[in-house]
Amino acid sequence: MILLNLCLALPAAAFLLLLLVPRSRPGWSRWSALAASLVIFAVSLALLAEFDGSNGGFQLETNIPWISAPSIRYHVGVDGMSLWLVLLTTFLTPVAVLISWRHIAARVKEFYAFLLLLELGLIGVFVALDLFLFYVFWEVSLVPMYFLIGIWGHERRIYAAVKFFLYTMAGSVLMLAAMIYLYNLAGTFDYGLLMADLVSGRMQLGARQESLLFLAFFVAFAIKVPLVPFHTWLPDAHVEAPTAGSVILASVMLKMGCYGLIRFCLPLFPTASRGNAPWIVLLAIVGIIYGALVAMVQPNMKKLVAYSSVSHLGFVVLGVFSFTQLGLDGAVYQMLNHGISTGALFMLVGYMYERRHSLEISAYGGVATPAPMLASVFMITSLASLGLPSLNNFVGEFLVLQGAAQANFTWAVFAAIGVILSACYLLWLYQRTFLGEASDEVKSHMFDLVPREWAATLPMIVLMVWMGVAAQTFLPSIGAANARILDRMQQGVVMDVKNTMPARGTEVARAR
Amino acid sequence: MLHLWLIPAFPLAGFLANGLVGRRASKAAVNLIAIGSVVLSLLWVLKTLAALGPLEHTHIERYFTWFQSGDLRVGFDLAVDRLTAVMLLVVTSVGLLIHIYAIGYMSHEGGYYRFFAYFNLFMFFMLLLVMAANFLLMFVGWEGVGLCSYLLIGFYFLRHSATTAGNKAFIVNRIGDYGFTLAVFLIFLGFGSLDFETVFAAAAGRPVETSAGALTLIGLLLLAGAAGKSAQIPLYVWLPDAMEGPTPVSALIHAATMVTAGVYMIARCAPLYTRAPLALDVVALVGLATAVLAAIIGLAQTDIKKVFAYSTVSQLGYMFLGLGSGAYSAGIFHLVTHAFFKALLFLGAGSVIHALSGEQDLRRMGGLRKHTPVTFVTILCAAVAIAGVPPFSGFHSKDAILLAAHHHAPWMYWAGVATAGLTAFYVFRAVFLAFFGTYRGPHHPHESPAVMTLPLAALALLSLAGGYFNVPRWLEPMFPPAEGAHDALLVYISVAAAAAGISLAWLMYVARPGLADRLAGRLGWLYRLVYNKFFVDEIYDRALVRPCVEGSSAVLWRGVDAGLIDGAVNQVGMKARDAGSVLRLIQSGSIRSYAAWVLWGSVLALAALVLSRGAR
Amino acid sequence: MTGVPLSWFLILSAVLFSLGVAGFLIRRSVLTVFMSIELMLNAVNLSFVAFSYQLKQVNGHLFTFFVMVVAAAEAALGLAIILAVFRNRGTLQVDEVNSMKN
Amino acid sequence: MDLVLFLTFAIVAVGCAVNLVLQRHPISAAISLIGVMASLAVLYLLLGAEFIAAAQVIVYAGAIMVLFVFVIMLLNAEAERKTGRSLVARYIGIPSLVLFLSLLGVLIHALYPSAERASFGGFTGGTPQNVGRLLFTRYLLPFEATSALILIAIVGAVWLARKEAGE
Repeated sequence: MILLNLCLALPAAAFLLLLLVPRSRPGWSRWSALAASLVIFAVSLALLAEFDGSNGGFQLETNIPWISAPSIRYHVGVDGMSLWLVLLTTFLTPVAVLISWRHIAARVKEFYAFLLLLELGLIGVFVALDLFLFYVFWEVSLVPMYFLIGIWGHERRIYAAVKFFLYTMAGSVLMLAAMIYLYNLAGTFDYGLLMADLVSGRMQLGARQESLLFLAFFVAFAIKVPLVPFHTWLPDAHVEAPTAGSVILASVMLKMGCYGLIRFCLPLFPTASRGNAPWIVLLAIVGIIYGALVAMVQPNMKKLVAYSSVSHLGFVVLGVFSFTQLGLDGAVYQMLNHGISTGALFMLVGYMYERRHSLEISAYGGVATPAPMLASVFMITSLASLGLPSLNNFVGEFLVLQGAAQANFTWAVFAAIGVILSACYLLWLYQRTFLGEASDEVKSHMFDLVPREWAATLPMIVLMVWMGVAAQTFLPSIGAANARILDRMQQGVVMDVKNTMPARGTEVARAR
Repeated sequence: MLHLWLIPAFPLAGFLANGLVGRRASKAAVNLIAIGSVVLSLLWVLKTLAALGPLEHTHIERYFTWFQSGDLRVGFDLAVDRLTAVMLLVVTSVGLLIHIYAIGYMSHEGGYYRFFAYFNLFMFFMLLLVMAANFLLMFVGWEGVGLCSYLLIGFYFLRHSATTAGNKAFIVNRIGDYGFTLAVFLIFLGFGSLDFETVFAAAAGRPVETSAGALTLIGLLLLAGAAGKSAQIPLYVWLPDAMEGPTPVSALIHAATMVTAGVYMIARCAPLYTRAPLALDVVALVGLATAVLAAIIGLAQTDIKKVFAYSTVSQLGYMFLGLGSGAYSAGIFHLVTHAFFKALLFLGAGSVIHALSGEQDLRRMGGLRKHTPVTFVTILCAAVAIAGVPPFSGFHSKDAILLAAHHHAPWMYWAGVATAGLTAFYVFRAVFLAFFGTYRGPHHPHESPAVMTLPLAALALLSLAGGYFNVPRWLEPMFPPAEGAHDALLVYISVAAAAAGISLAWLMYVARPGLADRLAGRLGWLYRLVYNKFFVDEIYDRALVRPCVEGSSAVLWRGVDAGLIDGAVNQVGMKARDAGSVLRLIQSGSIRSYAAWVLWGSVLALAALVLSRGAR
Repeated sequence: MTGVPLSWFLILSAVLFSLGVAGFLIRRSVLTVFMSIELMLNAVNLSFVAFSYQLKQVNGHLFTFFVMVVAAAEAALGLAIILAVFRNRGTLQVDEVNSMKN
Repeated sequence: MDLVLFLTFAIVAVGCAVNLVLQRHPISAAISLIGVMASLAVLYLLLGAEFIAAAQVIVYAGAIMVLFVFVIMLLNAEAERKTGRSLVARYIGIPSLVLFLSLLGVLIHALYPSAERASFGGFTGGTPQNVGRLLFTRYLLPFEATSALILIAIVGAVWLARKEAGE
């Protein structure tokens, strides 16, 4: 219990501490950021020891009042899904610190401070069990990312940062409105109480009401995921962001949307989720294929990887809206997988940028000759990303597709095309950047991985293999959490049947 | 526990050792690790099989759960039955020979350790493929060997054609795997499990499907996977290009083992196919069509490896024909003998290429009989084996397939016989062009070292005598024995076809050397059509690849993404900015006017207060 | 009929406040504008004290006290800013300090 | 007596305030402001706010205004020039101001139609004891917070006003 609060308190403390480090000593900022993020990671690992994986409910909860009127509580806790997302965040933050070591030369202290603030926001999003608290963390995570892109980005960073910010805000405003609406109905922002009210039937939503609320939440999350056609902020943000920003953005921030879908959309609005599933699945499948096709023709490496994210996250949404145990498990696992493998891809592209100062594929070619280790690592990462069995993505993709096939075999038929296309764009990228004869520019600029880069890369590679082979480390607790959500979906259906009986009051306001 | 896991684990360890430290190790150390791991693997296979004896029942060992979700549990489970035993022996023994051969062949190449690391990795995945006890673990091996194929085809990564061929192989295989995965989904939907044991036991309880049903669909989708891996129509196009890899790769992966994975897989799924005769018919048809088409293309190729590549495609078609005719054991039998003689053909070709410092064009060879006698003799052994000359290995297995085909549908037998004739012709064409006549190239041919010729000799022995491993009888408990009497006449006809093919080749390339060119000139467009492989690659390129790439670029990316969606978003942004520039006039930057606005706002608030009081 | 109607204090407070606002609007010197703000604060303080009298509670005095403290801090900072601005821009005219514009 | 006192000092305060608004030169404005503050101190006394009246004189009229005058002298501020005009300030601000005042008047009259009358000695709670007791009990936290605020303000002011290294 204390540990989870520490996971929130430590990044905040580290953020404040970093502000005190003198600006003239960038080295101090780097080392203290690294030390802090490693400590946070260690603390979050300790969560594992206290966590009971067989229990699908929330654990390690803290629930104390924050603001009395309106009733907002500091209510945090983790279940089998959010636990891993917290760990993903804490794992990637030291990695992000390491890969920015040389890349970020200006305003070093501020950069790392923002990075730790970002970590705070992200962890907060995954552990918040009060809708308002969730919203606060959601916005907290937005601001540092805005600055990371806007200050340390490339040429068109302002455009990208503003686009990112506005897109996300557009969605989250709707979400806030829906939250407040829910508060007016239920008199609480607390997730657990809301669920209890919905399950017990104390609070009932009319079909239209539920549908609108669902959409408000859904749009916020769909933009964050991002689901086609809300995705165009992503390539710009990625291309302009500094490497660490891209890594965190792809690996963790996009998961906020997926997480929201599973945590809020499904259990709070089961009927509307089912009702809207057909077109959402359609969008997801379109996203899978569309993202892959567009990725295939990108001349810019980061854009390519960004569009591949669109494709990969289509799988996640597909899995979520298949409403099957396999699909949901696969979706959550795919969230983690994508965090590792796409994060690693962005990291490696970042390494290449640091050497050659270009993101254009045409500036490379033959990199394997001067940098064989970089080439090998890139190969493994690409293979993980394209879903080679025995590496991580395969398990997630397989479960998602199998779940989709259980729901509707046609979905799997179309979605699986993405697996073919992912091989096309990644191998083609690899061929054009790493293989062939190296030009003189490439030879003179490119050099192999240095120890610091190894330190950031090796854990990712180990995880890719581990998650691909020993998926059972992760899946049981994820499955337990998802089983609860599916139970809730079933109850939703049962209640649906009840609702067809003589109508009762649709709104039960309750003062608290 | 017999520790089956050790069999694939040895090569994996070899891969890790060579891959991690091989760069700094000496060649001898690399050799020791690479060859040693395969030797250990072979020894463990022998020990295991000796321990298991007659293998009346499948021996399964379950190690750990790979992943589990809902009611789907996929375990890391290995199994050995009679079919697997055959495959294990072939893979490890032929694999070992080719490993040894590669020491000599690759001795002058850069990236020596890398080559052997990939080779060991391949052995690992291939062994995993044949020992897997469920569909998904098999798929691990399945994709893994594809990966190694990709890596080894693109081994000379400085050559654009090699890397492109690698990509093509991987992507075409992926298209096949698409079918495989869909089949796996259907199997889980239908049977609730992915374990071979459970699925096949459940399938055995089902009626034979007379019209297209779930099993037929599964069968067809699995066939798609097999067609990708085993280079069948329409997915065969990657295999000829795969010859860009070093020759030992072509021998091991693209002739003896990996490409036969499709055959193995269909034989493994025999319980499903037996109940889906429609799917089985399609298997036979695809196999036959591939056999004929590839044999025809093989007639006109001038690159020695390409000839053998098309020959491989054609022979794989034969195996599919055997499977499709219901004679699974005949298909596997041919798989075994083919592994021997085709590996030998490729290794022999490699020896020739090695002798000529990289020359692969048949038109610049000739008369090598005198310069490379060992190679010549061994290749000749392989040629008579593949041509189906009795009593050598190819004769036995091909015979079994043709008999089954005749029982299945007589016209298939006749097409098969014609293909046998073509096979004999193009193989001997290659042999005659390379080894007879006078030398037409600029190099100084020399015989290969013993490390290369010894494996050749061993394989030659196997090619000649391999037909006496009675694989069909060994497999009888698993597969119902092929029906139909052993009709001597049918055998004579196929032997005659082979003899005709050989004689024709002798006539055209040795007795009357000008005849072939004149014939080609006479048949102009037909020759060009065949020479250019029926333009299949070009058609795929125009019809599939380019529309996909260019459509994505022009329509999806620039049109929909940048134009439509981003355009709309930016329009919204522009409109907001326009609105903002009107409102901006208020933001004059003058504090005093701000103060005035604040005042105005408080006046409004006060007025509201006053009015609301008035209203009350 | 001794004593002053409390509302008179409030009226006085309102008048002083309005005069402060007027100064803010009319005057162009940063210093005078600043002083107008102080005037407004004082006006508000007066109403605090008046309310305190009405309620017979000392709380209003405390608010006044806090306002004074804040005003003191504000004055210190504000004047420092004015100093800095003057050093950088060489002017005390409000209208000329408008680099936020555009 | 109270009424006379109130009227006298109210008139002084308003007069000084009007002067503040009308004077061009900052120094005259500052002196007028001191006048306003001093007369307000008397009114505070009238309302029984002894401590506040004292603080008004010491803190406001004493410390803050001295600071103002000091800065005026330091910068050698001159009478303001007629630079720039704010149309908004003139055409929205001034009418608003009139409206504002009248609305306030209306409100005050509506809320206090017959308010009680304040006379000297009517409320004697504003002694330093009372204020101090409350300050260190109920309002301890805000009090401490203000001390931090002042500290920050001092540091900030020093930092802002220091000479740049390059100058």
